[in-house]
Order: sequence, then structure tokens, then C-alpha cells
Amino acid sequence: MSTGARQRPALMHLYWWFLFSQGGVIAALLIPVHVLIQGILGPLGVVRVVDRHYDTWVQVLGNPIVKLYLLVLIAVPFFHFAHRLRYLLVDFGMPVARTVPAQAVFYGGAVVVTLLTIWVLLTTAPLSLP
Amino acid sequence: MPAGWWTRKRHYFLYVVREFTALPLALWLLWLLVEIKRAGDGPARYSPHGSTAFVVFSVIVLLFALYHSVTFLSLTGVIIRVKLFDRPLPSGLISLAMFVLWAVASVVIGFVLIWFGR
Amino acid sequence: MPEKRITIKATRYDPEKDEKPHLQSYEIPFYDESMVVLDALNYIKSDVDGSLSYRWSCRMGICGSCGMMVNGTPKLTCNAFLRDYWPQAIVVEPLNNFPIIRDLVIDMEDFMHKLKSIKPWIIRKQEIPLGAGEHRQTNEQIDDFRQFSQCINCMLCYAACPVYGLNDEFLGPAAIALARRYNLDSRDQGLKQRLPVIGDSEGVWECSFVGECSVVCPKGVDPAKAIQQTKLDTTMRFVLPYGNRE
Amino acid sequence: MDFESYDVLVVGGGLAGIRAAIAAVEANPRVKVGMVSKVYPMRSHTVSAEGGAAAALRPEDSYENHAFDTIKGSDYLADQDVVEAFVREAPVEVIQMEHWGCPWSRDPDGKISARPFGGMTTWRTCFAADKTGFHMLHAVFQTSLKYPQITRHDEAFVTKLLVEDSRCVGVVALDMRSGRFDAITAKSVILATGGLGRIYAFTTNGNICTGDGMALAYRAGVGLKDMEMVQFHPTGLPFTGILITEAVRGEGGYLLNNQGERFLKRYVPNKMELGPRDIISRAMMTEFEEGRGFEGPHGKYLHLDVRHLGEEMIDRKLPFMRELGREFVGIDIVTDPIPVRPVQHYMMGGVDADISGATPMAGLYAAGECANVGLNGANRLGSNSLSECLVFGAAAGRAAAEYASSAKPVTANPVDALLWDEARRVEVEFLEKKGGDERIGAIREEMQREMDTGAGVFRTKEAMEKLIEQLGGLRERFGRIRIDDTSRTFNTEVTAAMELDFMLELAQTMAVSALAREESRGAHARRDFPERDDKKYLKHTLAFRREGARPRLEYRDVRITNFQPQARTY
Ligand SMILES: Cc1cc2nc3c(=O)[nH]c(=O)nc-3n(C[C@H](O)[C@H](O)[C@H](O)COP(=O)(O)OP(=O)(O)OC[C@H]3O[C@@H](n4cnc5c(N)ncnc54)[C@H](O)[C@@H]3O)c2cc1C
Ligand code: SF4
Ligand code: F3S
Ligand code: FES
Repeated sequence: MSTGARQRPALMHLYWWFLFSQGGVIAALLIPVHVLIQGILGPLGVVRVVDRHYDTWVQVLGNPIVKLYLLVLIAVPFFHFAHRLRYLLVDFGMPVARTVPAQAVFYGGAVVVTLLTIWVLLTTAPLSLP
Repeated sequence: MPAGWWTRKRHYFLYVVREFTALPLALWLLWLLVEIKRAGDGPARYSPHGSTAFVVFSVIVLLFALYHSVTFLSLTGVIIRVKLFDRPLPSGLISLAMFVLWAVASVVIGFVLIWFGR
Repeated sequence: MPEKRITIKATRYDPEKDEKPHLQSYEIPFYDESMVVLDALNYIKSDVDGSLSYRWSCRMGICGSCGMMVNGTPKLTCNAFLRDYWPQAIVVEPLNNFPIIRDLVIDMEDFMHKLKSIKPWIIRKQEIPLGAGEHRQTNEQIDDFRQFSQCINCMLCYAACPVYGLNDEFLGPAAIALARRYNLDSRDQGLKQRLPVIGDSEGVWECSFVGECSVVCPKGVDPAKAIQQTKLDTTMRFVLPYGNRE
Repeated sequence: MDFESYDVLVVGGGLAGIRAAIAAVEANPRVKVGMVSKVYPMRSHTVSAEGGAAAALRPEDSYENHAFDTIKGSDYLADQDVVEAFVREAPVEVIQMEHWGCPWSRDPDGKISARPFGGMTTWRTCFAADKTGFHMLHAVFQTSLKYPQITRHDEAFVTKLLVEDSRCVGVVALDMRSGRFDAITAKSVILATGGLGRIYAFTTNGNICTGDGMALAYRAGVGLKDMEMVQFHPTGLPFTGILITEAVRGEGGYLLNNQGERFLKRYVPNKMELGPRDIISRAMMTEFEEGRGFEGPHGKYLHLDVRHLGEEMIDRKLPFMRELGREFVGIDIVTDPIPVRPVQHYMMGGVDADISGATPMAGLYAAGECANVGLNGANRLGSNSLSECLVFGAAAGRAAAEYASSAKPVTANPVDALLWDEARRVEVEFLEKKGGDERIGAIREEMQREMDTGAGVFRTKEAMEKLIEQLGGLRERFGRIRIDDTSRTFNTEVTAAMELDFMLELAQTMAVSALAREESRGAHARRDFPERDDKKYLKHTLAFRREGARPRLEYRDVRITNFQPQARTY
């Protein structure tokens, strides 16, 4: 434990934790309904769902608000996941997961997913204002 | 600390499950990303996922997702401190508010997903 | 009715003789329904084997010295009733995650240093003289930190926390709860001095919110809550644009 | 051989000891203070004090009232100059504790609140819910951590005072962890080792309350004052002896006999449940004798009833009592009456010390429950003790720092020899002892039983003479003890044996002092001498050790200033 002359809290951890908690909230509030409808009810044909048809799907994806929403839905939770999986590795007896390189790998991964999502959202359905 | 410490106690095990929810949820979101990407394939080649295996996978993910939501939202209630008229709101009330928010969000999103479907 | 008996298996370890700890079994009379595990140990020490070593004093759950693992769970032995275990045998071991000094006695010097490191005293920019009387403080203001001021330093939470078990540099549940106790005290102005320690990598950020610390805490301190709240508060201070960075 | 050397050495890490250590540093920031304690300071028995600390803080109160209540409570055996100084300092000390973070319960205006207590005529007992001692001890201990001048020796058991040319120059301490004997020297030494309740079987005191400091001083030739004055608290839980605080009655609880009657109307009609402890304990014993007690698996008991106070009030003011009831008796005090009976609680007697804590031995001071500065006389009022620890702990700390600033440094030469002698003694008597057949547990239990019967709430000549004889027999058996534990590491059997050694010594002074006081005063109630006798016994008893014989007794007049002795009725 370093009780030395440090003047501020460990800022890096603080930002990671901030993203972790935001991701956690978003995952908790939003993911279940997507899984339920797009992953189960849609494929089983119980209800009509936007992503079952090309035109409805593209039309919805074209909406800038939807693009923004999807960015938040997909990218932010990955900071949560990265954080949890990194700590889980520590809990399983892998202290390397605590190190700065490991942080770079995990949170870097989340950054990659974020960029990927932006790229996908920008390159798939063309922007269309409703 | 023996490596299998988390198997020794129910509570430890539940904690590990809680943290582990991250993995299935991440996989499912990656699938969603793929699903979006495929919308770029054009009308002819687009066919949405629908295999039984995928549905089974989604059911499993849903269980993890619900577990994540329930644990995360109730714990949030414990952490957040809100004061109203100088008196702290009981944590149960904050958790309840979170659950209400969850329900509202789910209804709205579900409505959009289904309403615009055809 | 024949006298009831109960078996106690206690850890024995004398660093002068033993390579590693082992369990020793004692069968003793269970003569009163109000007997606790500590009474059983006292019976052993006084009537069977005087060499069994353990700490205790108040036998009323307030001095914090009698914490041990009882059937694998950290407990105050003065508050763990034999009737809840009988007729099964009870295994009594020293608290997990600490070096053993002898038998059931653990080494808690580490905590004593950590306690000091969080500056557990009222810090003021300007002391008010005694003649000026007391600081005014309402019972509601005390309610803000009351829970975190109940810690008896019994170390059960450290024994329960796997993160501390993996990394003893972790500041740990009780020390952070006590830091929060002072940070929330309306008389205290020392948050800034404590932040570097509690907000360090081995401070609150090391905790992964296993939450077992709060489950075992005999005094309802809820250190897990103290830690997560500290994370949130610290984050608010530095992440939000209007956070008070000082 | 090298050894730690301090200016001021405090023995004891309870409220009195820590307060003394801080006072010494604040009096003179250059003093080096050592603090030895056989347990980590926050484990000291102060932690279990529940009810509160008395201080005349409120405008409607006055020093005179607090002084008079204390003196009347003491049955006029208190030294009145000491009481007068005490009541003036107590409020200052309570405020000081507030500045150090003690979470005192508050009035709606944010000021420190107070509750009524037995024998006090007004609301004067400041409290932190019903964990006052816990909060005070942790506040003062945690505050002490900020002083770099204070060095702690935790879990070190003091076995002897080092005396050179009749001046106290330090202690010999057994480091529990390493099993090593160390000489810890100092220009002045403060004893703050707490009470001796464990001499009795049924006591509110914890395992560490074995009167070590009193015995250490006694062996070094210092007199023990008023050792016959032992307080019995009316409300202990049967079996464990865990205390139900007087605050329960202060907040309005009733004491009921098996007829459901508030029997105190026959004993203290004007104060009822708020009468002083000695009188209520006797009243309860009388109820038992006259067949109005309940019979339980752990003996007779009466009811303490708070059901009429309501859950909200109980949770706000007495939450720990509810917790204790739930955990240790399996009752909810909101809906069930609490079973209680009188229990040994506090030692008024102790090391002879003056108003600044100085003992007759140069360089030796005493404070807290182990000292007798003349405050409590024949009966302490509830909540005066925590304040006493603060006031006289601080006084002793200042006086010891002052003494140290002019005293000669301690020389290694005699200290080495003394240390070696003491280490040898403990080795021969305990660690290397072979062939004994007496279990220390058995001797201790017998001593405790004998003390409960011979030196309990009511006393008679016959019972006390028998007690003294029995104690002699136990002392002899103690010579043949058997020690199972041969390890040097954390050997709690050897320390328990040394504690028993101390307690046997103290038990004898208590019995001998009690036998000689042929009157009834405060807690000392003789069946054969039921009246107070101011002509003969308005005096302190002083007991001095004599090798192989009963202690020698001396008497010293009580100092009277403004309050002439009157009949003590409530
Ligand atoms: C259950 C209970 C409730 C009480 N409630 C109240 C109340 O409400 N109000 C009130 O005013 N009073 C109350 N009292 C009385 C009061 O708490 C005590 O008198 C007071 O706390 C004594 O403090 P102390 O500092 O003298 O000793 P303690 O707190 O007992 O400390 C003694 C110290 O000496 C050390 N020590 C002892 N022997 C040795 C040795 N040989 N070597 C090294 N160290 C040694 C111990 O380790 C310990 O640190 C209560 C007492 C009890 C038992
Ligand atoms: S937080 Fe609870 S478990 Fe941990 S040391 Fe304090 S009282 Fe014990
Ligand atoms: S158990 Fe440990 S990981 Fe955190 S919540 Fe408690 S400190
Ligand atoms: S003996 Fe004090 S807490 Fe158990």
C-alpha cells in the first residue's frame, strides 16, 4: 500500500470505474429487452421485430437517434465488461490482470469495440432523416 | 488463497456468476453489431439469424442479463445517496426507482422494436 | 437425562514446534443452552488443555477480539451459540487471510498500520478553542456516518474478503469504512488528506464488490457500501465538470 | 542490554491511559511517551461502557449540584476537594472528546444531549446512544494515532514495576508475541490498568479486568485505598453478567418483582428507579430473600421492563440493549421484560493517588478505575467513571510530564539486574514449573465463588473470616499450579496464571479491609453493623503489603470542605 506523497487519488482507476458504472447501468436497463425481443421472440416468430426484415431494419438504422442509441447500447457496456472480466481474472489468481499493460489490453479492447461500432454504424445504413 | 475459493461459499459463487455475466452479454452485443453490419449486405442477401441454436444462446444470455440487471440495480440502490428535505431516502426506495426505470425503458424499447417491425 | 456433549476441533499451531497448523479435537459438556463457542474454548482452556491460545475479553460482542473462523465462516465466538451447531462438531480456526501467530491468534499489525494511514481523527482547517464549546451537530448529521462509526475492528470482514486474501496491500473494508466515517462527519475537513490513500489503486479501486465483508460484519457497518459510495463520490468529484476538485 | 526509554510511560490503553498519554504530549510536545497494554488499546474494557459520562454542561445544572450528588452518593467517603475539582473539569473534558470526534447524541439545537442517571438530581449524563464507552475509546484511541511522540507496545504484559531508590523508573513487560521480557524504562510511570471484576464469578467486567496495576503498585509498596468498596450494579443479565445499562432506567424503565410491582417504592420512594446503585442492589437482594424474585435456570432474577417506552424510543436511545437482548437472551426488549440481577461492576478502591494522580512513590502515577483519587468514596455514581478517566487521566498525564522534565534519566545498571531477576522469577514460578497438579482454572473459579459469597452485596464478620481463610488455602494451592503451556509464543496460560496471582493478592486486601470496617457505608453493607459510623469510620482504609502475612491497615481522614455528612436517604 503506498501511503507516500501522492496528492490525488489514482485518476486512471477513477475514470475506468466511472465508465464501468455507466456501462453497468446501461447494460442493466437496456440489454434484457433486446435479448428477449431480438434474440428470442423475433426468431421464434412470436412478434414482428424490426430486424426481421431488411427494409424496416435499414430504415430504422438510418435514423441518427437510433445510431446514437446503438452506439451507447453497444460501446459503453464494453467498458463495464472489460472491467469485470479483468477483476475476475485477478480473483482467479492472475495478478497480471492488475498491471498497466493488462489495463491497456482490456480497456483498449473496449475502445476498439467502440471504434468498430462507430465504423459499422457509419458505413451500413445511410443516414435518413425520418 | 486457494484458486477455488469461490466454490467454497454460495455467496462467493453468486458473486463470480455476477461478474461472469459480462462475458455472455458481451458476446450477444457483438452479435447485435454483426446483425447491424449485415444490413449493409443489401436486400437480396439479408437474412436475419433465427436458428434454434441462436435462440437457445439468447435464452441463456437473457438469464445472465436478468441476473445482471437485478443485482446491479439493487446494489445501485445501496450506493447512491439521495437526500430529500435533508433526510436520506431509504435505499429500498432508490432501488425501487431503478427497477421502475428499467421497466419503463424496457416497455419503450420493446414498443419501438415491435411497432416498426413488419 | 445424560449430559449433552459437543465436539470442538480447534486449530493448534506453535511456531516453536509445529511446521504447520493442525486440528485438535476436544469433546466437552454442553451444559447450558446459552453457551457460545467462546465458552467452549474457555472450558477447554480451564479444564482440559491450558495451552490453547486465543484472544477474548468482553464476551459481549463489543471489544472485537474474539473473531475466528467457525465452520469456515468468520464469527465473533462470544456471539456464536453452540445450540446452532449441535450435534455437529464445530471447527474453530484462526481468521482467514492473516498470518497465524499461535493457535487461534492472528497477526493484525497490518490493519493497525492501515488504520493509521487513513488518518482516523477529526481534521480541521482551523481548530476551535475548547472554550468556544462544542461543534454544533444534529442527530441527523450523525445519522450520516453513524453506521460506519460502529466498527469494532474485529477483522471478520478482512477474513471474508477474497480480494484481501489475494492482495494484502488492499486497504480493506474496515479501514475504508472508518475513513468514510470521518469524511461524512460534519465536523471534519480532512477529506482531501485522506483521498490519496483511500482513492489509491490499493484503496477503494481494488475492491471488486464481493460484498461478503458486509454479510459477515457483526455490527451492521456495511463496509461494502462505504467502499462503493467512496468510489462514487470520488468519481463525482473528478469526473463531473462541476465536481469539487479543490 | 538496551531497552526502550521514555519520558512518560503509560501502562494501560483504556480511556484513562490514552487520555493521559495525549495530555502528556500536549503539556510538553517534546516528551516521548510510551504506552504498554496487554491488549490492543481498542479492546480495553472501557469499550463496554454503555450509559454515559457525567458533566455539568447544561445551564440548569451547576458544579455544586454535581459535587453534592457525587458526595452524597459516595456516602461521604469522597474527598471533597477532589470532587470539586472533578466537577469543574468534567465539562471541559467532555467538550474535548467532542472535538476529537466522539459522536455524542445531540439535542435538537445541536448541543451535546444528556440523560438522567441514578443518584444524579438532574439530566447530566452525556451519552453516545448506549455505546458511550465504545465511542469514547475509539475516538480517543484513533486521535492518539496522530501524535508521533506516542509509541505503543501492544500486547505486552507488565509483570513488575522497576523501582530504584524508591522511585519508579519503568516496568518489566512480557512481549506476548515473542515471549521476551523487556525493560521499558521511563522517568515517570502512569498506571491505568482498569478494574478487577474478574475476582468475582458474576461480573460485568471483561476477561482482562484482573486488577494488575493495583497489584503491581501494591507489590512495589504503595498502599491500596478503600479496597472494601466494591460496586454491584443492579441490572446484569443472568448467566453471562453482561450489563444492562442504567440508562435503561434513566430513560424510564421499571424494575418489577414477581408480583409485577415496582418494589423500589419501599426502598427509595423519592427516586424509584433512579436511586443509587448500592441501595437498589440491596433492595433487589432483599426481594430475593423475601421470595419475590423469579426463579430461572441461572438463579433468581427480577424484571426490567421498557415495553412502555415504545420501539421508536428504544431504537433511538437504547439500540445496543435491544441487540444484546436479542443476541444473548433471545428476547426483544420492545415486547419482553429483561431478566436482571445484581452483578459486580466497579471497583471504587484502588492505588492510593492524589488529585493529580501522584502516588506516594516518586515517579509513579495512577488514573482511571485502578486508582483511588478519592472521588468515588463508598459508592460511585453511574457515569462518573468515564468522566473520571478523562479528568484524572489528563491530570496524571500532565503531572507525569512535568515530573519527567526535571527528573534524572534512568541508568542502565540497576535496570539490567532488575530485569534479569524478574525474568528469572517468571521462568521459575511459571514457565519452567514442573510437577504441579493444581489447575489455575479451578483455583480461579473457587476464588470467584468465595468472593461472590464472602464479599458480595451483604457482608458479615463470619463470612469474611471464612473467606480470608479460604483465600489463604487458595494461595497455598497456587504454589502447586500446573502449567500445560511451555511455549514462549503468545502463552496466555502464563499470563492467566500471573493475573490469578495478582487477583489472589487483591482479594485478600479486599477481604481484610472489609472485615476491619465495622459499619455500613455505601456499597459496604454489613449485616452485623447496619449503621454508618462517622465517628470511627469517616476515613479511608489503606492496605499495605506484608510478606507472608495479612496486609497492614492504616486509616486516613476524609477531606471535608463544604458538605457536612448527613443521613443518606433518597
Ligand atoms: C459493562 C460496563 C459498563 C460501564 N458503563 C459505564 C458508564 O456508562 N459510565 C461510566 O462512567 N462508567 C461505566 N463503566 C465503568 C468504566 O467503563 C470503567 O471504569 C472505565 O472504562 C475504566 O477505564 P480504564 O481506562 O481505567 O481501564 P480499562 O479501559 O479497563 O483499560 C485497562 C487497560 O490496562 C491494560 N492493562 C491491564 N493490565 C495490564 C498489564 N498487566 N500489562 C499491560 N497492560 C495492562 C489493558 O490492556 C487496558 O488497555 C462501565 C463498566 C463496565 C464494565
Ligand atoms: S467493518 Fe464490521 S467486520 Fe469489519 S472490522 Fe468493522 S465491525 Fe468487524
Ligand atoms: S468483501 Fe472485499 S471486495 Fe470489496 S465489497 Fe467487501 S471489500
Ligand atoms: S469477546 Fe469481545 S467481541 Fe467477543
